[in-house]
Amino acid sequence: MKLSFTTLAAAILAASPVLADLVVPNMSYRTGPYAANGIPYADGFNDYFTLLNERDGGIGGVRVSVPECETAYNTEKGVECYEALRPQNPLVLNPLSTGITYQLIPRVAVDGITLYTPGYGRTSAKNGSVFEWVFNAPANYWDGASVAIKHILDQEGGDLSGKKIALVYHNSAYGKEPIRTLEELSQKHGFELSLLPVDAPGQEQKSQWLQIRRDQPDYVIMYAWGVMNQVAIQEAVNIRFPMDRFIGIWWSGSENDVRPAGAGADGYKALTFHGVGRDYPLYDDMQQYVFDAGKASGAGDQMGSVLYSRGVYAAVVIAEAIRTAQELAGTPNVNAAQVRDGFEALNITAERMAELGLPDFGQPISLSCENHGGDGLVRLQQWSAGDGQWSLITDFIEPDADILNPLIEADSAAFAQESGITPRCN
Amino acid sequence: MIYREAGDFKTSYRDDSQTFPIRLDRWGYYITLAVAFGIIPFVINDYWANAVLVPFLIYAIAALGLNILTGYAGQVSLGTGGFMAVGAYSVYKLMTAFPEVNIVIHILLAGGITAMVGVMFGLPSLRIKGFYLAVATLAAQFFLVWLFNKVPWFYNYSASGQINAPTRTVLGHAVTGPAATAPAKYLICLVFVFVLAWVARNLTRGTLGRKWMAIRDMDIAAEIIGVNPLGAKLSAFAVSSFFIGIAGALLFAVYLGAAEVGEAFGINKSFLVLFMIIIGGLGSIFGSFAGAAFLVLLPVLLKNLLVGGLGWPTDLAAHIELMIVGALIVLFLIVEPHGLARLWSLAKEKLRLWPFPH
Amino acid sequence: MNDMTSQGYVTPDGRQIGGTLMELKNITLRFGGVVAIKDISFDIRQGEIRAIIGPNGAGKSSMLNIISGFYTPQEGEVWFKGYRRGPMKPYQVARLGIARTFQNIALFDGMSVLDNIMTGRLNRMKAGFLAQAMWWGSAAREEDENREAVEKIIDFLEIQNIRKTPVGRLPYGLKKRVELARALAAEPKLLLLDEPMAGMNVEEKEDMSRFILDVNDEFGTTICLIEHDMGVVMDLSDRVVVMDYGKKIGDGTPAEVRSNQAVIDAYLGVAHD
Amino acid sequence: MDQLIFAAEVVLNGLMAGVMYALVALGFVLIFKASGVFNYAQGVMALFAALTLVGIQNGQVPFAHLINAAFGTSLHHFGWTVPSVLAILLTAGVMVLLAFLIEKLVLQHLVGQEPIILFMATIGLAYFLEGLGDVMWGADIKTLDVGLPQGISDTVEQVTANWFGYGFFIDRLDIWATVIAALLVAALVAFSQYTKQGRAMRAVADDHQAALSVGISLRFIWVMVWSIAGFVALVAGIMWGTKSGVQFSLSLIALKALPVLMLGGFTSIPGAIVGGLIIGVGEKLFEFAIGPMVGGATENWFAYVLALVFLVFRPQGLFGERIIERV
Repeated sequence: MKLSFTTLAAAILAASPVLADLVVPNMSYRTGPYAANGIPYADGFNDYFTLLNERDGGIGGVRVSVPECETAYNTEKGVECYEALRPQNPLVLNPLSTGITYQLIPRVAVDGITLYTPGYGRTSAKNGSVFEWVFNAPANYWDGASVAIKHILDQEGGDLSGKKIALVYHNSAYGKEPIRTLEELSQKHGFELSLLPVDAPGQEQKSQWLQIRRDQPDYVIMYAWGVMNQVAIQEAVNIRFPMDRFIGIWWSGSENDVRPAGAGADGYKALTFHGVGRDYPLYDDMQQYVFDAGKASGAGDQMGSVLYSRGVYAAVVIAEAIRTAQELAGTPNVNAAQVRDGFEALNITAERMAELGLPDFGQPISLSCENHGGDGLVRLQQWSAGDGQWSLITDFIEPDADILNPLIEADSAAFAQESGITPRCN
Repeated sequence: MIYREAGDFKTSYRDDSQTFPIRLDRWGYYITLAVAFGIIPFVINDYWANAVLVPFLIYAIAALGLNILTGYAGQVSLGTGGFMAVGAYSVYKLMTAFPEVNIVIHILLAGGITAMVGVMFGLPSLRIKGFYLAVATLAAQFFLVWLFNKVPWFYNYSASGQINAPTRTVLGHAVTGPAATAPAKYLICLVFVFVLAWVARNLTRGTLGRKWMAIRDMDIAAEIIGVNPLGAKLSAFAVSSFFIGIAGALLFAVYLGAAEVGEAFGINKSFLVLFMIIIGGLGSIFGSFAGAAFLVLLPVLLKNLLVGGLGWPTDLAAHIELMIVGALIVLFLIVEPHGLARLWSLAKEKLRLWPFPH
Repeated sequence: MNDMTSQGYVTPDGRQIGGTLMELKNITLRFGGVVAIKDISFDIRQGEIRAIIGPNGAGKSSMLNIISGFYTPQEGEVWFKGYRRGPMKPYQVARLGIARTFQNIALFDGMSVLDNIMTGRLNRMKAGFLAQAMWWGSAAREEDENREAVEKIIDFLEIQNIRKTPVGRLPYGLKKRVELARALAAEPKLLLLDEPMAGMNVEEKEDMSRFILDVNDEFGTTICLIEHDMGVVMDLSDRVVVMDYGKKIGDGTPAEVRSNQAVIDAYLGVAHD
Repeated sequence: MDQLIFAAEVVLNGLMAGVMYALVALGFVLIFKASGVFNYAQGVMALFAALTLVGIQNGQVPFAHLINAAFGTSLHHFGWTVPSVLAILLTAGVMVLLAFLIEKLVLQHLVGQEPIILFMATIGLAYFLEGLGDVMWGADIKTLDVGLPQGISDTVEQVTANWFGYGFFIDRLDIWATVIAALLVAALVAFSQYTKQGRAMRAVADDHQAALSVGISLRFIWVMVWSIAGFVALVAGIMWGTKSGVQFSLSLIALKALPVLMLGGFTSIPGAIVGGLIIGVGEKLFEFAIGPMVGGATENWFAYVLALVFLVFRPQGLFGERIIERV
């Protein structure tokens, strides 16, 4: 046993990429309870870097290596992956799990590795003066909650007093994220908020939906993940809840979530922070350099799906940050600390997105020492069961900063105090 | 010709009842200790500590605890995850409320709190037996997880309900928090494992252990020879929960550093630890270690072999890994149904006769 | 029975039997509507070997279970060492100094012979929890002392060579002997034996008889046994209670019982009317 | 009054949910009764059956991922689809084959071992089947459609609306599940009462030794029982899979069956059904009445606590054989 371990340890070291490569690991989950969500995301993430390598020869002439590590959405496997990846000098980590993110936040600060958690993770990491190594642009959970209410305000002609809004949420750290925000907003706008937790995995939600049917809330907002999505949408269809008054967070807005409910899911809305479909020039390149060349990740059948696009988007932002870092450092072979500086100096304009082959795909992102979370713009997409695809129905909407900023301030201050961090950026 | 007790005469009852009656075993034990305390701390790196040895040691404590309850006292429990959560949340509350007190004391107190909770949930064992009890302990599992998720006081009102372990030191070295080094984490777990395994061995060979085993083997007969079933069962729940609580505290504070109750201490954890002791060997201290090693090390080994060594896609490797672990469990059972510990002792028995088997 | 005063009596082989150790007064035990034991009284005296015999289903085992506290009779009184015993749990009864063996051996199969016998001394071991956990002071000392006592019993019953064997692997006869050893290890005031010779061959029965007599002789232990085999019982015991259908039909020395018409009828199977 | 009507609706839905729980519990009871094995793999079997069904329906190439990885091919689909009924029959065939293999490769070698060891073997089996299902058919989510209707039943809604002024919600899938479960139980009872194999099965359940001595082949019985349990798993997989898609979490429905088994006893088919109904109604009613006061999501633990409280008063379960303590 001992002997084989040593051999293996040697094998791992030998298998690590050539030092000159830019290492951006893919902490994915293609097994376990959330595999269905993890697979397309991981494929998109891989494929974008494959494209850069194939088409451009990498970033700034240096190839990107994307070692993949299976976390199964499990925090302990996440630790194992982190330790296995660390000797390879990764530049950025994107664990796609709120639990693993929380675990890594203190560690990356010590080890000097950037953590990029677009649309998930710890919301208050937006405050870069406390969370030096964590970035969560372009939008976070609280932005999502705020924009959902803004959209509802819009629908209701700007007045929510006396309206009832229910939050159906995954009974976990992730699902509980929007509660504070929504409570503040309910005070501000005078709507009545009811909370309906669903325990993981969420296979059985009859009680919650019977309650919705009895209480008849005007809108339902949902923060779900995995099988809870499909069941919730199916149950909503079953009780004939009006689908256009049912709004999911971006993790509740993939094709997987709505398809099983069939025609009934038509009109279901979800928040998103990027474009939908595959009508972007980038995807043509992707087809040419990656798919047709047989280099696609996984089964190669995910291009253009919501979670695939999100994986691509995460890869795009990381690649842009690396590019920025290369410009700042004046060398293509950047290290983790330089990439962190790259993130802080990141400025992705609308023109740059168009250049990348993704016009109007994402909002402009401009980060700074204080702001690691971007502007938090969010738009809405709606499912059309007939065409079997999502379409964008709003432009990017700004969240309610008056509500969110104090909350972020308070939460990050609590973390700073707990961990003995003195805020930077002054 | 080497491995046998011949010529190793015992002149007192104490010698006769010692833990390793055979000289070679004794040496093996001392050498293992010497390596574990004297060599590994100096050569260990982060990967070996965080991905392999620290989880192995912590799960060994949990397996020891569950083995006391299930293997020695015969009370099957599926509440391990819930009890580990009690340990973790206790240590979190203590760490944040009394930062000036030493973390070792906090961990021990967390074990004590868990022992009390364990006794409370052990009460039904007086009426309910066997598989029914196993399923009944699931009530503890689900209720405790729900409680820690629901009551904000337990997670200090943080926005998401995650708990984070702040940095705490022992003898000037950080053992929790991000600054803790690999040797420090490893050593604190090792010391706990060493002391607790020793305590477990002492308890199980003495009066209390005989009471437990008597209750396990035939509860009615045990009662008639004078064992109070209430005392024996509840003491097993208390000691077992104490161990499991410490394992939970270490898992959160030293190993993970952050935890969320449903993910880190869910029902899967209960099953995992139960599998460890069944595979390792019920009613065996060594079995607790063997089972923990099997289920912690084997997946890591397989993963490194399939992904790192053979370069397979990670998902395929993960699926095949499951199949191999499953097939190995079945295979071991067919070869030797009573767990790795029995397999080990059979091998030793063969060795005693070697090279003249007749 | 008139010659037996409460001060005791002398057996034909010259042993002095003491005063009353246990007395059962008007015991009635029912299971639901079924009466298992009906209004039975008898006593057991210090130092004697007392047998309860009767055909199958006579209620012998129930009687033994009442004495060892496993059943609580609906009516009647149990007196032990001059005190009336209230309803007690079996383990409390054991702590009074009553040990027993079982008809269908009730050993702890997962433990070695030595450990099984050591369980007989559990109630004598008082080391605190911490001492046990650390194996310090009283715990280790106590273990040695009790081990010594147990080794004497092991020698006495001639089972030295199987000391470390798991009892699950022993043959039937040896198991019976280990069970006796476990009961003896408790150094009981009163030893209850539930069909100690059931299922044994002649040789084993002789061995067991010898052990029973020796136990009574050397340790002065009062013994109450149930047995099926009339011959063995008559040879062994000082006084015999005969039960049939939950009633007492005879009580006295073997010779008296043997000549009792009701007993002869019961054993010859005369129809009840 | 409103609350009473709402409660009635909750009770009805609880009953329906209970049927679904009972369906899973049934698989456990069958195997436990006939072979004394607590089959931990029952939930994974449901997942495996559902995966296989969808795979066959859609004409997926089994082991495609493995083949592609090993040979560099890109196989995914055969390019045909199989009608539901045929696919169900084929899947049932696969489950029989699986039962045969389990008997041949695992159980046969463990005859006469203690229950804990057989239980452990099913743990290994669960690991293996989970991996196998993923390797064979992939871990992505699959939509299962065998033509069962879903959604609110208009008839029930209208009728109850006329009666109470509030239309009850009943899922048509639940109604179908109830009907199918009833048919399944009836078929099982008929099978065990009126066929030679069924009687042999009951004989084995009553007394292994005696059954063997009259010449019943234990091996055959085991294959048969595991096949039936596989079929029950398939039915459960279809019901739950239709509702939520076929994916990993399907294997977790086994957890819902455990409190049912506690209540009903591990050896009683009526126990599984009545236990399922009690748990279903109990947890839904508790969530309805008490849930809002304590923050909801009580269903997971309440089922167990209900079963626990019940067991304290009746340790052998609802229909379990009375435990008589003897010495």
